[in-house]
Amino acid sequence: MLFKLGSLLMKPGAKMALLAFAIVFPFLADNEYQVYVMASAFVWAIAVYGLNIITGYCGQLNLAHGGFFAIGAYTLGLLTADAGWSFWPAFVAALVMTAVLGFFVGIVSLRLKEHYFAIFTLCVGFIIYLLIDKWEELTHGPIGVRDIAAPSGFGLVDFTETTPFYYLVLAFLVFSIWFMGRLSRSLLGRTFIAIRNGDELAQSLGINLMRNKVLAFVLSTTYAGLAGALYAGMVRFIGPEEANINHTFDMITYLLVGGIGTLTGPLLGTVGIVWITQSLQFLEEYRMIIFGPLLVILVIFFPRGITGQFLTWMHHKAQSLAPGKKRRESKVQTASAREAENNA
Amino acid sequence: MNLFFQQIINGLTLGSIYGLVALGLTLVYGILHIPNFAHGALYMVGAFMSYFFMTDLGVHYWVAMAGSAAVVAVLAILCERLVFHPLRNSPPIHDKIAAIGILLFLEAVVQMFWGSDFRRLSSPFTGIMNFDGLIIPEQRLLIIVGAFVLVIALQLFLRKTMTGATIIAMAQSREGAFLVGIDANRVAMMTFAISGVLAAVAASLYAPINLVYPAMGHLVIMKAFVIIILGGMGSIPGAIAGGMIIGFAEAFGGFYISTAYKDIIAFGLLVLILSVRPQGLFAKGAH
Amino acid sequence: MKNVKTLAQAVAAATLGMTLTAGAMAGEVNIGFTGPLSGGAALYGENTLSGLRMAAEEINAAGGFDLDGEKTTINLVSLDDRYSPAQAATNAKRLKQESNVPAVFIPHSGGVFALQDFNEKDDFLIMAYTSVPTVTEKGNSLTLRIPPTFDGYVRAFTDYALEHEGKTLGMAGATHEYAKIWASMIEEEWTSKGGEVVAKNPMDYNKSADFFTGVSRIIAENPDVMFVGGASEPTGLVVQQARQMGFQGGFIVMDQAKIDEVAEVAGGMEMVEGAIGVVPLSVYETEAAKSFIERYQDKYGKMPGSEAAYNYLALHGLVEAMDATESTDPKVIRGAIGKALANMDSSKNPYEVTDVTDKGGFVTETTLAVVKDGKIVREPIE
Amino acid sequence: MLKVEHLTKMFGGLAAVNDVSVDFEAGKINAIIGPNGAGKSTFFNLISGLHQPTSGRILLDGVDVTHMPCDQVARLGVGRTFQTTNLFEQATVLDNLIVGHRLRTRSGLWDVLINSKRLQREEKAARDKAMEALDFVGLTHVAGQFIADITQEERKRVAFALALATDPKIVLLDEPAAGVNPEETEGFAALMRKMVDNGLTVCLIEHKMDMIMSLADKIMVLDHGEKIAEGTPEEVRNNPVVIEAYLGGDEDAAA
Amino acid sequence: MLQLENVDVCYGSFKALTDISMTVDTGELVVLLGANGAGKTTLFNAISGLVKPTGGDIRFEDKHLNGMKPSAVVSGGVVQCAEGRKLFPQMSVQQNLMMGAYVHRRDREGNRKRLNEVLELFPILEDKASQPAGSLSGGQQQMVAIGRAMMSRPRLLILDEPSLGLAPLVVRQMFETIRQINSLGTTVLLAEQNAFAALKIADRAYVMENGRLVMDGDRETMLGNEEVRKAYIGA
Repeated sequence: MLFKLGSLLMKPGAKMALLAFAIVFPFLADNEYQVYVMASAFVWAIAVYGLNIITGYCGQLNLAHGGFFAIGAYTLGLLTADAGWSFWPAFVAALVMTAVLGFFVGIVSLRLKEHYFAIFTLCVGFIIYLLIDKWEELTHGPIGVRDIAAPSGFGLVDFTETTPFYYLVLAFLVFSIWFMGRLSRSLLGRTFIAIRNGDELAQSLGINLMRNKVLAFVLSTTYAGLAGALYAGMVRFIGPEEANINHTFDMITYLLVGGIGTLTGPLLGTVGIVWITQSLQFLEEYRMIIFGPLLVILVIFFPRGITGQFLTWMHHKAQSLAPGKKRRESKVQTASAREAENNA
Repeated sequence: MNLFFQQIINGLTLGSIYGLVALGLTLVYGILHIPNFAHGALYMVGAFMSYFFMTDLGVHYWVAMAGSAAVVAVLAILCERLVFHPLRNSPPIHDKIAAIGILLFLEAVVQMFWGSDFRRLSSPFTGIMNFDGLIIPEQRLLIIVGAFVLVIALQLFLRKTMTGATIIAMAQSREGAFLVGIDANRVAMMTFAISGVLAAVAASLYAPINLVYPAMGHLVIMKAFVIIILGGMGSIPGAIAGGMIIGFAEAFGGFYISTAYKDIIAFGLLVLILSVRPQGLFAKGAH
Repeated sequence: MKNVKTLAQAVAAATLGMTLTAGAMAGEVNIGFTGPLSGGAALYGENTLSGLRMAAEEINAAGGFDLDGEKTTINLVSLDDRYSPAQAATNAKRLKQESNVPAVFIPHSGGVFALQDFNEKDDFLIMAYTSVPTVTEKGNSLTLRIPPTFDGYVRAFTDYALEHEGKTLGMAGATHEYAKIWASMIEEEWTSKGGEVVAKNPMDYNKSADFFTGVSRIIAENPDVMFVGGASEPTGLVVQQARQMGFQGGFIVMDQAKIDEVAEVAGGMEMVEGAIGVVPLSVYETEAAKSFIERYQDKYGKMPGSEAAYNYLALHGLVEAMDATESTDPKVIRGAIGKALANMDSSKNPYEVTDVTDKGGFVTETTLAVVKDGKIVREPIE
Repeated sequence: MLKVEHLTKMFGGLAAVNDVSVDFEAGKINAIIGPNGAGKSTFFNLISGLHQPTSGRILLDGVDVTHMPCDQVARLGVGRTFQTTNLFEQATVLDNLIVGHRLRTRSGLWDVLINSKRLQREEKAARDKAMEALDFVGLTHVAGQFIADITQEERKRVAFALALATDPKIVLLDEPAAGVNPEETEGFAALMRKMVDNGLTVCLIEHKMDMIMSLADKIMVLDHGEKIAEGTPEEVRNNPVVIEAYLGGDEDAAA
Repeated sequence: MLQLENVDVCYGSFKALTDISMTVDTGELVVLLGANGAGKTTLFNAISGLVKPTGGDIRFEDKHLNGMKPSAVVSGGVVQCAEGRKLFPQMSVQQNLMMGAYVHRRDREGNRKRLNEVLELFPILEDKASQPAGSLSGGQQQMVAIGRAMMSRPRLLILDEPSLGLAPLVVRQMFETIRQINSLGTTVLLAEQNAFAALKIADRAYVMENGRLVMDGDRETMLGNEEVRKAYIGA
């Protein structure tokens, strides 16, 4: 079943079919609630695509991602509810805000590597949460922001209605994926992947590490800001909990289940898990009794998630059909190079 | 003036707890290079185990603490065997995600059995000592003394016994440890067990002046991470010193600056320090 | 262990492909609930739900009510929102769309505000269990506020404390939304009546690792009275630590915390001597209250809190209104509920609510309790 | 071509590279040999800009590159391979190689967004370059395979191709033939000759002496971070200091 | 004492060792010669259990070593003193040495005696006993490494390039010590780059090239052999 689904995805027409499905979904859905859930899944998916840039492609585990999502939401919320801006200018401001803050956080945090980067961003995420919670003069603290403007409509389109909003989110999602696809195939995306494969090699290929890492980070936070702003426009009531670290953990789960560093992974992971969570609504926190071990099993046995695993499988299938050699070799290099000894 | 000393006591109390938690974290990191995000969950399980032993089995506080330490040690070993050991050759991002998986799982399990209500762990040490206006509840003194004793005991174990020394040896040179015939698996399990014991004891010491609930580990573990980065990841003295720094910063910052922002102090301090010194305060090697 | 059972049921339901929120059968009306059933506030959500469940079971056991000549039973559909407004909104949409509920019970103000964005358009009644006054002041025509707003408490507590305890107040309340609003109101009231706020140090009751520092900041200013309050358990800790540090004065306890529960955590009634708060249900002397407490204890084996009692009576009132109007139209119910409450069997009305204000608030008598000589005493309000 | 003057690198108190001066001529194969721990890889790291030297100068075609960051040095025409090259295992060989030409391109985020002419042109150039490099190392037939599925020797060749795709003037090869069998070693020697024939300058670290002796135009011998000898294979082979460093013992033993 | 029969080691498709057969007899000092990357370290690691052979058999005193855990190999009496020393840098010299006695940790008396013997062998370590091992000079560190290996009471001591990175004078001393250890009854298997210095103290030698043993013979044969020179500088 899964493989069938996947092989469909491989075909060029599949993307169009998927898009077509998304477009007719509101008409297939039993009710508005399902459309609403799908729209919220799409919002999260956009944020997960952002995480995919910095973590999947560029290899830096950013644990402040949920924080930037919240900054996007709050920028839009505060500008519309308190400063009286209308939706679209505030929306642009939210993108700018997350990009600028992402830039500053990036230039400090990206000097750190691996665990240090992860833990540093964990702290940044937590500081964002605390600031939102405590800086009452600005954020209203735990009371949250109410009366956030919905996207202003065009003519007859009213975005306070669920279905028009769904299409709005879908448009942003399609744009996000389209851009991600183009990015990942472009020289810029390849640059990010080269950085993930190793700092030293990337540098010796003439890649400016800092500039590219910061660019990837800013892109990812802007995606998070975009998702956050849409979220605020959808729910129209936000509180400090939006910056909770659990949201970051959720997004990592979506990313990992779908397939880290892949193009369809974030969408599959997010939409899949959001729906499973909804249908197992009663499980709620207990769902972690299933998801926790699932996450562990996944990283041990399927480190590349559904899509990654599938792509590998497809590739091998294609290879075995084609005449020619097929040899398997893993982690050899490190071992043999350790044996061919190092100079001081 | 008394209030000033009161904050010293408070700083010591907090520092002791943070130090104990950070110590377990730093040991695991030193040996296995895993930033164990699930450590906070072990801390939380430790508190619940003590609660369970005292409330449901009716045993004495000390017995409950010992029982809790044993259970959490076993749990920690299981984490190592079932999760981290199979992942030892994976890219570093996978360890972290698996640790998050364990964290979510343990919290959910605890919540399933005990729900998410606040629970109260009562200790037999409810008295209050009053030194001319300086008030020290017995439990707080117990925390400080307990942490001190535990750190000394750990030091003695690591420095004076051959078994303990294998942990230090492993941390300093993995290959060297293999060459003298140290069994890596044994050391890994032992390290996890010790970190579990430290977390459980810290939780059991602290719970009587606090509440027991599934999310109780979140803030503590985040601060423990701050501490081990400050102290240099893998450094034992660094963990203790870092614990005290954060403990005092919170106590004094909370009192003289603002309680609302006291939690930011720890994280702000870290961000500030790492911006200037990416390798931490006490670390020798750059990272 | 109950949770284990819930999990098992949920898994069973999921594997059998059943939806938990089945559409309404003939002769059945669905009533929605969204509230925290997991996470930090799960206990609160469960308590709220227990009152609703009890009411629904009583109604159904009596064979349902009469709706347009048909015997109709109540089916309670409950969803978890983890206290999140966004999830509450999703849940409410789901309840309306999939179960066609005429009313959604919800026990937190954040969620109420989120629902008020679309409830008039989607046509369902919000049964809000929250004392935040603004939920009914915004003029939402389909919102009913079940408990009294806390402004009554604020006035009564302040008057009593100023008269009996002293003029200086230290603010040591919690930092969540509800507590913040409470605190700001009491501060205003206190100063306007000539009192002085000498220390302000709200603390995060749910997350704080230690209240020692925060409480000592308050004690340092030597107030006569301390304002405390969040959930009962951490409130107990704050009270305990204040006493340990030598605080002798009284407490104003926010209505979220129940004095009896606070005393238990703090280490006995003597620790809360001089505390002023809402009257715990257990202290009510009326027949209706006693009867409710007895039935509740039979069913759940514990003492009910006000959240159970209020929601219990609200569902009964709702059904009474449907019965009287022969309609499940939210607007019609809204119009008839005041009268329904007044006509209701008094045993189903432990708080003796008899009317609804124009804006949708249940009319209840404000009460005040004080701890005197180790006992909770109900005091009249001037 | 590449001129190194009094290059020194201290790690702590230890001199990993100590006062090394050498001149590598264009279009030649230059080898660096020396016992373990002699500082050969550090020397490479200094030239390519991964490490900053403590003192001394490095001139590339007369340009002082001593304190340039790694990526700039690469842009000036220094390509290199590592003892191990981490590649993206689950992508094809060609996909891995395209980034090699990145440093000769300029398109950025905006170009990606609007899919500019420049981006299209540059991507085509990078792809062509990758194919060209692949062809050069003789791996056109595995272009579509995953890195995870190719052999050790092929990986090494891919690493070569990656360095070549940067359009270097000089390539630094760190133990290109480590971990491959003798026949394959011969293949690598041929490849290096081909590189020189195509106008590149090659500089390599290698332990396989028979290969070096038949391949190199010039050999520099490092020991304890110092240059102890320099010259043609013949000169180096008969240099008593080199024999001492490699074989140890006294002169009588070496005789 | 030690027998290897047709041992192969592969790292994936790369064959690091091919068909290695060799013996070391009790009391011998055998030298393994070969250029960098010839496979000496892999061979030693295979014996020590750090690398699993893909084929063949390794026996020590008729016990099979292949597949044994490294710790079991050490307690069995085969101790490696690896290239690069691998000391515990922040531990004192004394602690480093005592860690060597880890597998015999229950025999405190024996360890104390052994420690005295080791300190006799390296008198200078006695003065440095409480210093961190990482603070010593290279030569002294090498002494600690050998001393630590001796504390494991090896019957077969494997030394991987003990002279690496040491000054010539120290190297000479080092070889003298190794000869001494051998003459006191420990069998030694030694890999060295200082071929001639090593050969001078050896009983026999093997030459390794590209993961194969290409030659073996006793000291005299090897000392005069052109192939040996070739193995190093590719003449």
